[in-house]
Amino acid sequence: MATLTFKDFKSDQEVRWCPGCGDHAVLAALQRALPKVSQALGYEKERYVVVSGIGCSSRLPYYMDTYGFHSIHGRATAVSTGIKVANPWLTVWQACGDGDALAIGGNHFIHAIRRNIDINIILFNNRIYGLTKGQYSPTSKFGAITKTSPYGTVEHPFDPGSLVLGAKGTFFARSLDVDLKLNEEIMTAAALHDGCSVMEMLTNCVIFNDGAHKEIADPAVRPDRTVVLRQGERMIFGKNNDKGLVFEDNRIKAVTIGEDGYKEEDILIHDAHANNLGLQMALADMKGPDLPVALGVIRDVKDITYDDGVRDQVKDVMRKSKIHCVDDLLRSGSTWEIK
Amino acid sequence: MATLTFKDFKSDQEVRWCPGCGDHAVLAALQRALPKVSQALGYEKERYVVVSGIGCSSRLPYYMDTYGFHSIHGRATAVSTGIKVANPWLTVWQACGDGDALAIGGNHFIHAIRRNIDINIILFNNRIYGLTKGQYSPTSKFGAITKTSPYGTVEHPFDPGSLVLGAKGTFFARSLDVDLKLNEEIMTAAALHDGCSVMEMLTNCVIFNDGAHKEIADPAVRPDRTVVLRQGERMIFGKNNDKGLVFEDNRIKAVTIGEDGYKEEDILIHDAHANNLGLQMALADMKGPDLPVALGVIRDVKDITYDDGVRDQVKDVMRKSKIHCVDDLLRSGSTWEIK
Amino acid sequence: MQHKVIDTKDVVIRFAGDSGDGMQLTGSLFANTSAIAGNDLSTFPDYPAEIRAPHGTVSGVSGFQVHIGSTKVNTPGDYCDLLVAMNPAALEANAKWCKPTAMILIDTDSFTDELIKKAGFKTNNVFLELGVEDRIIIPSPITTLTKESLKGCGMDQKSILKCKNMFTLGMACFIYSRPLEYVNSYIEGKFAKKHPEMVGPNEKVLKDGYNYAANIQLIPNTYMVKPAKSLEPGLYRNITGNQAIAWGLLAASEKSGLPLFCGSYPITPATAILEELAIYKSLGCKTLQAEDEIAGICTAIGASFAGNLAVTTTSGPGFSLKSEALGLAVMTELPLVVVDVQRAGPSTGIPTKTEQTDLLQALYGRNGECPIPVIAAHSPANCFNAAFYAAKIALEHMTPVILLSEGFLGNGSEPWRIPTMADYPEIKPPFARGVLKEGERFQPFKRDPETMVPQWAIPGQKGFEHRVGGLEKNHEGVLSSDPANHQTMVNERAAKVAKIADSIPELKVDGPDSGKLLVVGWGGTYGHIKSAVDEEREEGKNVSFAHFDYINPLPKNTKDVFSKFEKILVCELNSGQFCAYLRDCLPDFKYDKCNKVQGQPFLVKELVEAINKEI
Amino acid sequence: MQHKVIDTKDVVIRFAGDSGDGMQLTGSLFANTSAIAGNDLSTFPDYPAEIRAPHGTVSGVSGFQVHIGSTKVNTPGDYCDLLVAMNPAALEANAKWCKPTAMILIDTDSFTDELIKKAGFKTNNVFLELGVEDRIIIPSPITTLTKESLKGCGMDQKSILKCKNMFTLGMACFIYSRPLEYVNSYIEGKFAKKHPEMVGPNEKVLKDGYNYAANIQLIPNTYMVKPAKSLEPGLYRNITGNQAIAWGLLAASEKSGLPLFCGSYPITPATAILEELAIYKSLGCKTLQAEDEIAGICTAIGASFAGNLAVTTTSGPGFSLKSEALGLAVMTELPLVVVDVQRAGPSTGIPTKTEQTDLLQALYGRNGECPIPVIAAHSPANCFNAAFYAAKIALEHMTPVILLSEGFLGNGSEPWRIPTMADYPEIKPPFARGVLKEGERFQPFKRDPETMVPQWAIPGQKGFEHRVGGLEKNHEGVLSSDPANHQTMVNERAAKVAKIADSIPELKVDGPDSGKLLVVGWGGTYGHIKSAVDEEREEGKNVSFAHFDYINPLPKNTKDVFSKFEKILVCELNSGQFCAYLRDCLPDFKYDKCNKVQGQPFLVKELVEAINKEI
Ligand SMILES: Cc1ncc(C[n+]2csc(CCOP(=O)(O)OP(=O)(O)O)c2C)c(N)n1
Ligand SMILES: Cc1ncc(C[n+]2csc(CCOP(=O)(O)OP(=O)(O)O)c2C)c(N)n1
Ligand code: SF4
Ligand code: SF4
Ligand SMILES: [Mg+2]
Ligand SMILES: [Mg+2]
Repeated sequence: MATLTFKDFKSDQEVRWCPGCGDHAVLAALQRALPKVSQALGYEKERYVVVSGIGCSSRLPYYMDTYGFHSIHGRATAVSTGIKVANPWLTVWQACGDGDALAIGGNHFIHAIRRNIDINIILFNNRIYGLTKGQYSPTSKFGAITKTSPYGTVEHPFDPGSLVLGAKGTFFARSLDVDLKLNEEIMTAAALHDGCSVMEMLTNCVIFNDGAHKEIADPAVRPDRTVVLRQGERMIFGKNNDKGLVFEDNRIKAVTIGEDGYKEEDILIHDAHANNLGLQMALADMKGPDLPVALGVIRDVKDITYDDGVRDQVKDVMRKSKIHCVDDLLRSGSTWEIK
Repeated sequence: MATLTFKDFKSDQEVRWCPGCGDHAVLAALQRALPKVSQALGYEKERYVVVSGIGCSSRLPYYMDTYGFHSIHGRATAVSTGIKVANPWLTVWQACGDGDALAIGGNHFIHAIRRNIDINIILFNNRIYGLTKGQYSPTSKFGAITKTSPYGTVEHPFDPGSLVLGAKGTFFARSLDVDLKLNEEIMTAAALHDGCSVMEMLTNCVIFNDGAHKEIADPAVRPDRTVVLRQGERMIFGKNNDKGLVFEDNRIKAVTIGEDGYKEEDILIHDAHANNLGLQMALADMKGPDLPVALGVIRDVKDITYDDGVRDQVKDVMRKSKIHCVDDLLRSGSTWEIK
Repeated sequence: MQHKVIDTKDVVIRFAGDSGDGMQLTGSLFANTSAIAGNDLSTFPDYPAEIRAPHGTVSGVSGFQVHIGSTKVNTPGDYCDLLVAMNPAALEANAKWCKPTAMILIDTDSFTDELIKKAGFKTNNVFLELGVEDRIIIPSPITTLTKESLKGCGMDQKSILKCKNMFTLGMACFIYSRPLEYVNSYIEGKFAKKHPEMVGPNEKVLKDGYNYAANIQLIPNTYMVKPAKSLEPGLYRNITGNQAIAWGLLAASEKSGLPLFCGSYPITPATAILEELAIYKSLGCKTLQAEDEIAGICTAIGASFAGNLAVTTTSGPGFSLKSEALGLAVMTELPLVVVDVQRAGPSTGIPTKTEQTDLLQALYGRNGECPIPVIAAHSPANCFNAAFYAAKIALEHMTPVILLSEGFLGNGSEPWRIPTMADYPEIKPPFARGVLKEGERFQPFKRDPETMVPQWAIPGQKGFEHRVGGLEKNHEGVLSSDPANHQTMVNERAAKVAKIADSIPELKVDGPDSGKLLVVGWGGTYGHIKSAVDEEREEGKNVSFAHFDYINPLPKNTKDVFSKFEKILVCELNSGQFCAYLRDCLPDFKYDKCNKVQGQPFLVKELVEAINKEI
Repeated sequence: MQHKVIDTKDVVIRFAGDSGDGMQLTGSLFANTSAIAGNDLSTFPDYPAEIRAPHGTVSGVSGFQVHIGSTKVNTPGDYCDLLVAMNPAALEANAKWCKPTAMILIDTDSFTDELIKKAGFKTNNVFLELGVEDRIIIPSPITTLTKESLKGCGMDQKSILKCKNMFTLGMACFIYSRPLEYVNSYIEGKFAKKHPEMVGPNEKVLKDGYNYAANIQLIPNTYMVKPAKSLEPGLYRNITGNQAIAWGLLAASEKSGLPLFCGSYPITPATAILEELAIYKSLGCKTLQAEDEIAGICTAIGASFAGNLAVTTTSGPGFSLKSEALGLAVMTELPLVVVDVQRAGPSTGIPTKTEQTDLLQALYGRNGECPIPVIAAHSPANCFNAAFYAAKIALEHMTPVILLSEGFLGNGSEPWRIPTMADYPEIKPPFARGVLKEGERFQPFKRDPETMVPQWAIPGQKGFEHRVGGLEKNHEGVLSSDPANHQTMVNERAAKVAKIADSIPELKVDGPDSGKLLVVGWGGTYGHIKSAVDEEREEGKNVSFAHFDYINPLPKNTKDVFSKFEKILVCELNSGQFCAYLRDCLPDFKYDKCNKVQGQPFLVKELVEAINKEI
């Protein structure tokens, strides 16, 4: 098998996102991650299928030189599910926006997670409807002023991480559009995860929601307001790497190492592989001003996947059943002869 | 206002559930709770609207002598949302099955929770599709053998509690169909809660899933396999009231008071009113063999409701705007005269 | 008393009781017994939406009608020769279906004052109140007799009472001279492994019912319906429409070599198709019980893209939900079979009742110019072929196909001569083959100039990477909002569907191919219309009959056929939907209509009246 | 040079540039300026789906056409008198819309080799390549001049470049003798508060553009379109169709005394209705941006049950998703307005382009017999009345009503004489009133025998507790699967809709009310057909025109009108959907068709040709 490079995943179609849109960086990370994944798992290019819904972010399949399916708004996850279950040999990547996946597509999203279908979902969360020109989305902040909320929204946003964990997701990671390195890392981990992997990419929409994530994305504050979780490592963050997370009074708390008697050993060690929904929920749910936003792979646990389950059951029944062709079937059970 | 009794809430329609169906008990609890709620909050009967989707459980509105809306499969939550937002003075109760609310209706369900619409959702979880005669539902146990899974399901069930918390629900309670007293208690708490209240009722379907919850519902094992959480009380359970829950190693653990050095003071005190998603998630997620299933009100926190938010915003804009009637509107902005 | 055994051409029996009385089973067993005895037959289960509706209420009555005959049987029959009424409510709900010569068999034990009142009777003289006092009444204390029969057999009271239906079945078998072997073998099949102790008692109570009927003096005659000579020799089985659809799809999967994928959400009366397919994993079939109907069709579209024979099955409201995704299937030009087992609407309507009211939705219920072939099954057994050919068209013409069935067909059954798969044609999808030249790109919407069908390149095929989707594209698969391209693609998608007419059978005329009146039907009304037209022709009337299995496109010779008749009468179980479609497709003819929207099949009688009005 | 000012009846100007070039704004400002100057006008924005499509590409070109006239203006015009092309791609995409006498104004600075190539030109002689070398070309270095104009004004380069469109607008204002006041006042309104420093530069660059045009020698003539005398005196405003729908609904809310509730999900091109309504909370309007279209309609149905004037707005694919819930609205007989702003389909299709392809879906796209009134708006301003009367019918006849608009109407605008609400009729829903007698129960489906309309009892009303739902019920509101009841309810629901014909206006004929040819249209093609028929009549042809605002039910006199013509030609932007409907409703006539499915409005020219073929 020839080694694939990022060029192999670039299609001949012109990329039509606005200059400065956060989606460009995510596409680049994907085009860089897939050759590595292919190398690691021995996948040929024709094995990839990239699926999407409708939205700016959902244009992604056109830019990937793979089999692609630009479906309808909200239904990408259902289409992906069908592809993967029909042919588990294919490797399915999905691009969808916060509106696409969490508004109209919310149900398919949580059901794919529940079933643990082995697909890789990149959730482009720019907290706005881009393609339809700037209405609020289910992740827009409370009070957001948008075209459909001229006086501010009065609804609480979803936190995709909590929702994924609430649906018993086996893999959830979060990152910023611009962090190419972390994104490649996350995408690779997602590809290696056997089950439904959700990657929330916090993207910027320069046109309709510029600075969507600036409270944490701004390089000046990023080290203090985010913590990158890595398997087996302590949850340490901060410009000076002197802050950390501990669990006290049934909650997570941010502390400064060296202050109030906290030592490095007190800091929690991240275990994405542990099936600890309570703690992982607490981590996914962290936000300012008291707590940093968690980035990286927050949860990555093993569990049976639906697509394998279906395939194995089919194999099993095939072995056990006496009906091996339609003629058998037609003659099975109660029949009678007329002469 | 005349005092209402449970008879006032009984309609003249014959109840058409199977004899022995768990839904009967839930109906009875509701008919008993509403007079109390009415008393406490000064509600007249005509203020109640009972909404449902489609399913055996969704027949409930016919049996309540209130305004009722038996909508379509999965859409009850959207209909309720419309009713409540259109007229927040009405008090909306909703009945829906595990299929209705969590399969086809999953999206409306999580969005109503997210928006924190002040409606009271009774989720009849019998882990099966009753009305369509016995197919598995999103809460059917892994491996369940049903009409559509003759060889057992290969998909993980939702845990409605986790899902509600994942959507940042402000109120979640769980109970068994037969526990009339606890159910009345929960329903009253839900009515008093300003926001979206989800009550999961673990119901039995004698026809298609008899013993749906027998591992915990069976009176012989119930005390040991369930813990009833009550605000401000310690999480103690067991036939002899000697077991309790503690938080250790970032997880909840069940211990026996008096063994391994555990004292009553070590046992967690339940605080449904605290906004502690991590811990409440851990509680909602408890299951055997190691942990008891939590019953009672698991989470009950205050937050702005969508319906109030909308109403207040309308009032606010009305006060501030210069446009008070359509004639004003038509003449606002840029106009010109033709003579 | 020595009963006179009267030979008769056909009889109709209607079993009716509480939802819990087991009438569906009783009816099926009687039907199967008759089938094995060589009769032709047709069944019609008619049950309420409630699982166990309250005991003794009219709304809770569950019925099962079976029509057996020694000649071709086309319908379950308008009126019955024997009504079995297990309680007053069953009598009240069904007495109107009794022929003037009918027998009425009741369980007198259930005709208590309380239950008589509950059924809505004003007096205790129920027969008089219903105006059926002149029928042959066979009052039998079935409950008491069943209890007696099973006394001391070790069964508990509840289980004993459940055997009432077996006693009744025994009686019916006596009246119609049916042997008990088949029912006995059913009992053995059901209980032998898990509850061997149940075999004896069940067989006993059946036999006791038979003997009781033989001994009482209330049954004036017994009847014999001889084997149907019209049935071709061969191996037969009884089959319901839903089962036949499932099997037809499995057959298409085998003939195309593509695994079957069914993404569906349960809904009455279509659920049984999904349930049936869920069993046949051994044929490589995958069923996905989706979270809703939209996911049902979208997973199927995904599976189709991935190269499976993809199917989604549903009924009325669920079909509505698939509207948007149907458009996606049209745009992506992927094969897909969408089965709609129609039920009484609108909205939730009357879920367990039959209707043909989804036709215009099937034809037009999508945004944009969005043509989809529509095929309708005409009898339970015909569902097999209808499903097979729906799949064949979908796969060979790269298009979604809508297959319309009806509750009446889905739940109803008839004997079916088992075919051999070798007699069915191969299915050959237009797979993209070969290797592309250096720099050449696969063009997903380049068409075969004859059929207008594009090629199918399935993910995994090296070098054929391409994108499909819901946006308008050009032949190369590149997005295009060019006005001329859009018109071209709209026209080509329409032409692709229209050209299917080249590969479907011509419309056949039953009766003279020209004349005064052509009666036109489609779908599940076939048997009733056929019976009515036959009846009329026997009376010497100048009537012919043309039944449409293929609706979009219409058979090529439709215009020819129509042009040879003075009048055309379109009969359907809706307010005139096929007629509206014909008026658009063939506006040169004048169409009269005969319609019924009652959640019930036509009565042959009603059709005869309608025909008589025309001529 | 002293320019000759030529008086002209009407001119068409087409502004085209990159999505980021601000052509939509430029066009609107020019239109408003002309409106205030007293012209009649019609606009047609034509933009791509991408937000900021790649710079310089043909697919990224955004256009805005405006037609101004001194007499009645019915359409945005087929071809233009002035094409403004901000770059080669804009020229390439739009040159075909130039009249033989047209001027073409280009920004020469953007005609670089690179951009010329990017636009797909093979040579640098772009005009020759396009075959428009004989037009009057006005090459102007707009970018350079804009930069010069704003040098030293303190703005950054990016902001300066954004002002190119103001320079261009200034030029256009000169060419068509438009005063700059309106644009200046717009600039002040926009910037005065937040960015007062921007007012001066913007006004300057506008003026500089105007002066530049006055000074160069390239513009042979300037033009003057006098105020339209045909415009009735009164207060006017410019209004888009989407805005007019929102306002019409607010008007109905006021006239009915019921709060407006809009449950919608954003979708192009309908979103602006939701956005517009979201602003007018001061009129008591509530908007709920739902999680999807199904929730949009279901929340609206809930709001209707709760006593609001309930509305849901959408476009094609979203409309498909509402199919099932529409059935619920029909069954519960609750008032509801469903607005579908049609766009090019099927599926996602071409979202920003216009079409009339959802008509049959609106009429038939639901399971069961499920009749819903359908109304269509025929011009941007007419959307106000269409929405008002849709709501009136919904509320007074207790039914969902589908209001069809089109992208062309929704985004397009025209001057509108502002009405006074006092001139509009009250809206009187059939509220259940009074007190019930002891033991009496409210009957939710008891009907007014005249209109077949049931009463509306809103939760909160003491004693009127009742249940509605999707299952079939009898008049009392009790579930019923009785066949006769079902037929009755099906018939009554149909009759209720049919009887709306008693309260809608009769069909009007434009032109002689009998003759050779009647041209028939519906919806947004009004202006184009009207222009074509006018043109033909001016040429002495025997042609009349009848336009349908009310589609289901049809106006009562439709048959009468049709019967007086020899031929009927149905023109629509689909493959013949209204024609199909007419063939069913009025099968006695022969209909010819003129259709176009290109995501674009008709050209008057195309219609004239079609008419000529008929006569
Ligand atoms: C059924 C349907 N409803 C609505 C739309 C309109 N629509 C297209 S994309 C979109 C939302 C886009 O937001 P998001 O999913 O967050 O993607 P983004 O553009 O921000 O990347 C909407 C509402 C549609 N295309 N189809
Ligand atoms: C659109 C639509 N899809 C499917 C159905 C069929 N259906 C009715 S109820 C039901 C599920 C019932 O299960 P659940 O919601 O758990 O309620 P239960 O009967 O168990 O109380 C289904 C699939 C329907 N009525 N409408
Ligand atoms: S509108 Fe926003 S999300 Fe869409 S392409 Fe532009 S920047 Fe990206
Ligand atoms: S089928 Fe099950 S859920 Fe439905 S009424 Fe009977 S027992 Fe209850
Ligand atoms: Mg977004
Ligand atoms: Mg259930």
